[in-house]
Amino acid sequence: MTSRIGVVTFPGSLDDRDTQRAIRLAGAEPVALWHKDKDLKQVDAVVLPGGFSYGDYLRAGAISRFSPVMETIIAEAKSGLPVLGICNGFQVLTEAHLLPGAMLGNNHLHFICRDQKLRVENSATAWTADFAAGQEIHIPLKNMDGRYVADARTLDMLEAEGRVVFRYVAGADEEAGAVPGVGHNPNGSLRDIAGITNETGSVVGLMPHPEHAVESLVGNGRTDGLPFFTSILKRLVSA
Amino acid sequence: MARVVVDVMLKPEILDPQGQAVQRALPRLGFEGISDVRQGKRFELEVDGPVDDAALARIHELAETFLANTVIENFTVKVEEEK
Amino acid sequence: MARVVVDVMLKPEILDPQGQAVQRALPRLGFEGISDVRQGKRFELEVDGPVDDAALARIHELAETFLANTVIENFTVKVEEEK
Amino acid sequence: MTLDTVDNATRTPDVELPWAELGLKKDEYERVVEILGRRPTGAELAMYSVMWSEHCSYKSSKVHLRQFGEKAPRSDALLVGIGENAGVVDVGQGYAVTFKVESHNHPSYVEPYQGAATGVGGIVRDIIAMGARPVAVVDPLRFGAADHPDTKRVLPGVVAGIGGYGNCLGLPNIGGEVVFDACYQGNPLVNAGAIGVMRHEDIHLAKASGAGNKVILYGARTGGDGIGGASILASETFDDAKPSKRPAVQVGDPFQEKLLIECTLEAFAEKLVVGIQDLGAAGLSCATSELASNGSGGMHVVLDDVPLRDSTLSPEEILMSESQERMCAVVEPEKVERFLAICEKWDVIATVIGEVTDGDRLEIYWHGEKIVDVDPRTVAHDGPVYERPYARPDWQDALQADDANKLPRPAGGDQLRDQVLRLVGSPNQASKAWITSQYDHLVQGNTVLAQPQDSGMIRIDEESGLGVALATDGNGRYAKLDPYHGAQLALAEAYRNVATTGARPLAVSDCLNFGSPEDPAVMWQFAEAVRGLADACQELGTPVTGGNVSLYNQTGEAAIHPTPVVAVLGVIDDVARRTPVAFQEEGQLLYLLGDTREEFGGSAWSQVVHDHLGGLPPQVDLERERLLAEILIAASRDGMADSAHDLSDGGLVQAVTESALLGGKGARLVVPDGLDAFTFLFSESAGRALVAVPRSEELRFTDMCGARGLPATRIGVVDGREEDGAVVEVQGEFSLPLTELRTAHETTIPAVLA
Ligand SMILES: Nc1ncnc2c1ncn2[C@@H]1O[C@H](COP(=O)(O)OP(=O)(O)O)[C@@H](O)[C@H]1O
Ligand SMILES: [Mg+2]
Repeated sequence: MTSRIGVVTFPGSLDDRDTQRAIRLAGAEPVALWHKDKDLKQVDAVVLPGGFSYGDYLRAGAISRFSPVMETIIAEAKSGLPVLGICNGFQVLTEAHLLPGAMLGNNHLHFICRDQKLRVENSATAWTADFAAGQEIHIPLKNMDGRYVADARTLDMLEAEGRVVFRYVAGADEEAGAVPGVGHNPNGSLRDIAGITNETGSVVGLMPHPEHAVESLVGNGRTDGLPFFTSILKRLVSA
Repeated sequence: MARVVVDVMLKPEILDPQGQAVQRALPRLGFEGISDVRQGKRFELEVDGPVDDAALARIHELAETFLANTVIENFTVKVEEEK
Repeated sequence: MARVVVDVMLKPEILDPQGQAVQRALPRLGFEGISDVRQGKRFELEVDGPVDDAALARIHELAETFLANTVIENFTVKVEEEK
Repeated sequence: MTLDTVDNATRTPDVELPWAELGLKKDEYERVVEILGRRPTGAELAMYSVMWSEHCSYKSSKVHLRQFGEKAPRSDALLVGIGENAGVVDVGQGYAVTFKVESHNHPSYVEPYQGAATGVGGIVRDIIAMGARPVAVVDPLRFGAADHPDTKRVLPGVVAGIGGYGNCLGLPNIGGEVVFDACYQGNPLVNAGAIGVMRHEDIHLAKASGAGNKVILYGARTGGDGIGGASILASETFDDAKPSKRPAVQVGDPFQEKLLIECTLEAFAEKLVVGIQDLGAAGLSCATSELASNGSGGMHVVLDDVPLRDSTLSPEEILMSESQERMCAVVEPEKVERFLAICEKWDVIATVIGEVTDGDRLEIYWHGEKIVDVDPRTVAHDGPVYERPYARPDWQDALQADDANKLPRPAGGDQLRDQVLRLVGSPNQASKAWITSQYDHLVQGNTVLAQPQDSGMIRIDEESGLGVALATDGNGRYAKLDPYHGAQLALAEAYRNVATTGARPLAVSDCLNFGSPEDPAVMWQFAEAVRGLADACQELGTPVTGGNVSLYNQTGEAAIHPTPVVAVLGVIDDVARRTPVAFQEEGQLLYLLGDTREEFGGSAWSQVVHDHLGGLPPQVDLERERLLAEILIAASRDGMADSAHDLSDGGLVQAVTESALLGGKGARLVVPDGLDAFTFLFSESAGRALVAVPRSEELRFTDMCGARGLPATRIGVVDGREEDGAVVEVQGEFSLPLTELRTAHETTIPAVLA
């Protein structure tokens, strides 16, 4: 029996089905989790998918964070349950204080959808072991509130502990000016941070969408996102 | 230097999805007894020079033409006490 | 019924691109003399029952845990005069 | 305040009602009295006045639109035709697709963000009302001149609104248009289209059948949105104390709509729904009267049960409210509980507000009294029909005589080079990435092609690779010069765009944006455009499945260019075979398909270089379009073309520039015998496409074109990579580095809007 990876559907989640597909393509079994259920159906790991849960009203992730399912996830994550938060999921994780810092509106004030180049800074987390440290990958990015902020002390701590997992780097796309006026950092995130992890590397959040980089025909036409899901699968199988 | 605050709120008859979402979340957080929530915008303007009637009139105009869309929003202009 | 207003503003050290965008647009609209603009949120809560200290304390807690994210935002709670 | 009940109306025949303020003409009001055999109640008047408005009754356009049915080509693909919320087309393997385009022009001028956002919301509800899961949206847009200050207000708001709503719903935006022209100043056009997919057996229609079945209103609470007219009834005639100013613009709640989609689809999946209708313009008036009149029985509605956002609303206002994000379903009594449970699961408010009855009357009650008692058909379908006078305007001849082919042309390579840069950098021809990057085109994980491809393409079956393609086009400049052929050119272009990506065009939807129908010249443009479109659809074998008419797009005497926007839906058996726009590999041979003539009337060149509009638009040859499409589809299916791009406004040089920039590869071109460089580059002759053919496929490709009789001219080769300094070169004329073309093409829109 393969590993079971839960994907939470909040009201307004959008990329839940796509995330389930990515999990399937990686060889694991996706399990749908419902925001009103505290029960995690014995999954081995959880993905909080992208979307606009509760319409991003108040602040992105601020309302979902109080859902019944999050109560269990917060407790379990503290005792080691691997959790990946993608985009809105990352926002939920910061609102839930499972990851430090906060997400704010993009500095250019627009929604942005583009192919984004990232550098993998930490390949030792539960979700990035199949990458090589320093590897550069292309993952689609699409969000309104992607600006990662934290105070300088927190940022220094994240850097010192190697907890910055992904950074935005310059790629052909923005050099070519596809989104004019927006440089390699697509949202004004401090220190070009695209994703971070908790102390143990079990909880990871990032703004770009690996589930939209798993097939050559759709998404960004690459498979740079698959290692997220194969990484966790290997970890779970060997555990 | 003085601070002028412009509050912009959706008109009462206009749907406020954000305020509604907040209100609907309250019981789950254990907050009862709040019968309505409206969410609007607050602009804090730092004004050089004195905030006399002329300055206020201009800020009023700014609010009316730019900070608010009076088709759907109301606004108020207030001078904040110096700190 | 009384109205309690919660104002939520980004902390001063946090970049406020919305406020900046407003400020940058001002000269184009013919407005000079405004040296800074910050944009935040205003929540109007209609409270059933009396707004006593206990009620205010609860709303303060609501603001702290929910209406504002204190990692990035400051807030104030005010009771508005009855109209 | 006395309630204006049916009894009251019968007792007080002489009470004056404000029918004129509600937009009814005297004879229309008299018709209502005649139909009812008494004066209407206030509530009845509210219903008739909104349902008989131009917007809902198509009273000026109806007589012309009939041609779409009369001339409809026989098509086995058409499962549901005109008249429903949206048409439905069979795309094979048991799948059906529904699609439609609608306008939200005026609200988007008043409140750009909300106007555009609610436009997307409305069209998406039309799609779910057919039983389909929405899978993509498109947004054909028109704005005033790019450098006009008001464009800076309207455009960013409209784009943010379309993105804000569509992104939040999780619908990929896969195409659209952005056109700037001074004629749209004050009258921007915000059209929005959507596509939905379902299984054949899941098609749902807007009808209420089966006496005893319950009518359930679900979604947002009803507020005082968009009921300016009805408040007259409420305040001036019946109750002066009420707030008389109600908003004309609605605020959308995309989150609520997302829940509405999910809970509706879940109810469909469990087969809980007999009939369904979205609430759009005219709100409950429309939903109840249409459901009832399309079904077999009557309907009994208790208005008190409608959940309100504003408790001061009068019954007239409730009937007219255009509050967004609401739907109305007809459900068998034993399934009501389950239906309500699904709504509850999704936190959607749902209320039984009435039931289907045996009779044939629509009866509406308020506080226990009957306030509406009508034959629903008279409300929904028997609205007035106008034969508005129309006449070819006296300026049309002069306009056509002002021949663009006679404009001064560039002399020599340097001037050509300069005009190429001006053209590809002009607002209409420049890259729209600043706009389209604000739209999520990836969500749902099935987007095979999106902007800036010739058509958007969505995979609908992961196993088989079955997919659908959609393109929208319209050229108001062509239509102004000749509305009949202009409409046909819009169809031809969308048809060509679909075929260029490898999909087979199947069906058409349209959004007809015109000035005031009370102006005979505008009415003539409208009549001609409809005739042209209907004739062309007949010839191409692509039925019109539905559409939308937007009139009164004018300020004072000045109407917009007649702007028929045409959407063509296509199907492709395996999306892996799609053909993209971008040049793929160096060394591939560039073929120009079709005939190039000296055709500059309405062209981008005439606009950009001479600020000129005159002459005749390009010739229409639908037989040729069909042949071209067949060749493009075959080339895609059989792997003979690695990239392809249709030629439209801007001509060949525009197409080459886009393919080169998207692929990051240059091109060397040779002007073919018999053409001069200028005509070669800038002509806008229709029925053409640029194709990049791998050398190994050249013979097969040219044989195919030769055998079918389609002119195919080898015009050059893909050559060089951008990072190595590739150029677009026209031999003997000029050479332009890709980087320079890119700067010209990509910096315009951000600069205009900065
Ligand atoms: N408002 C818009 N929304 C989405 N896509 C758009 C929009 N405007 C233009 N596009 C896309 O940009 C590309 C170029 O547009 P256009 O020049 O009108 O195409 P064509 O001439 O092939 O019809 C197309 O893929 C079109 O769908
Ligand atoms: Mg095209």
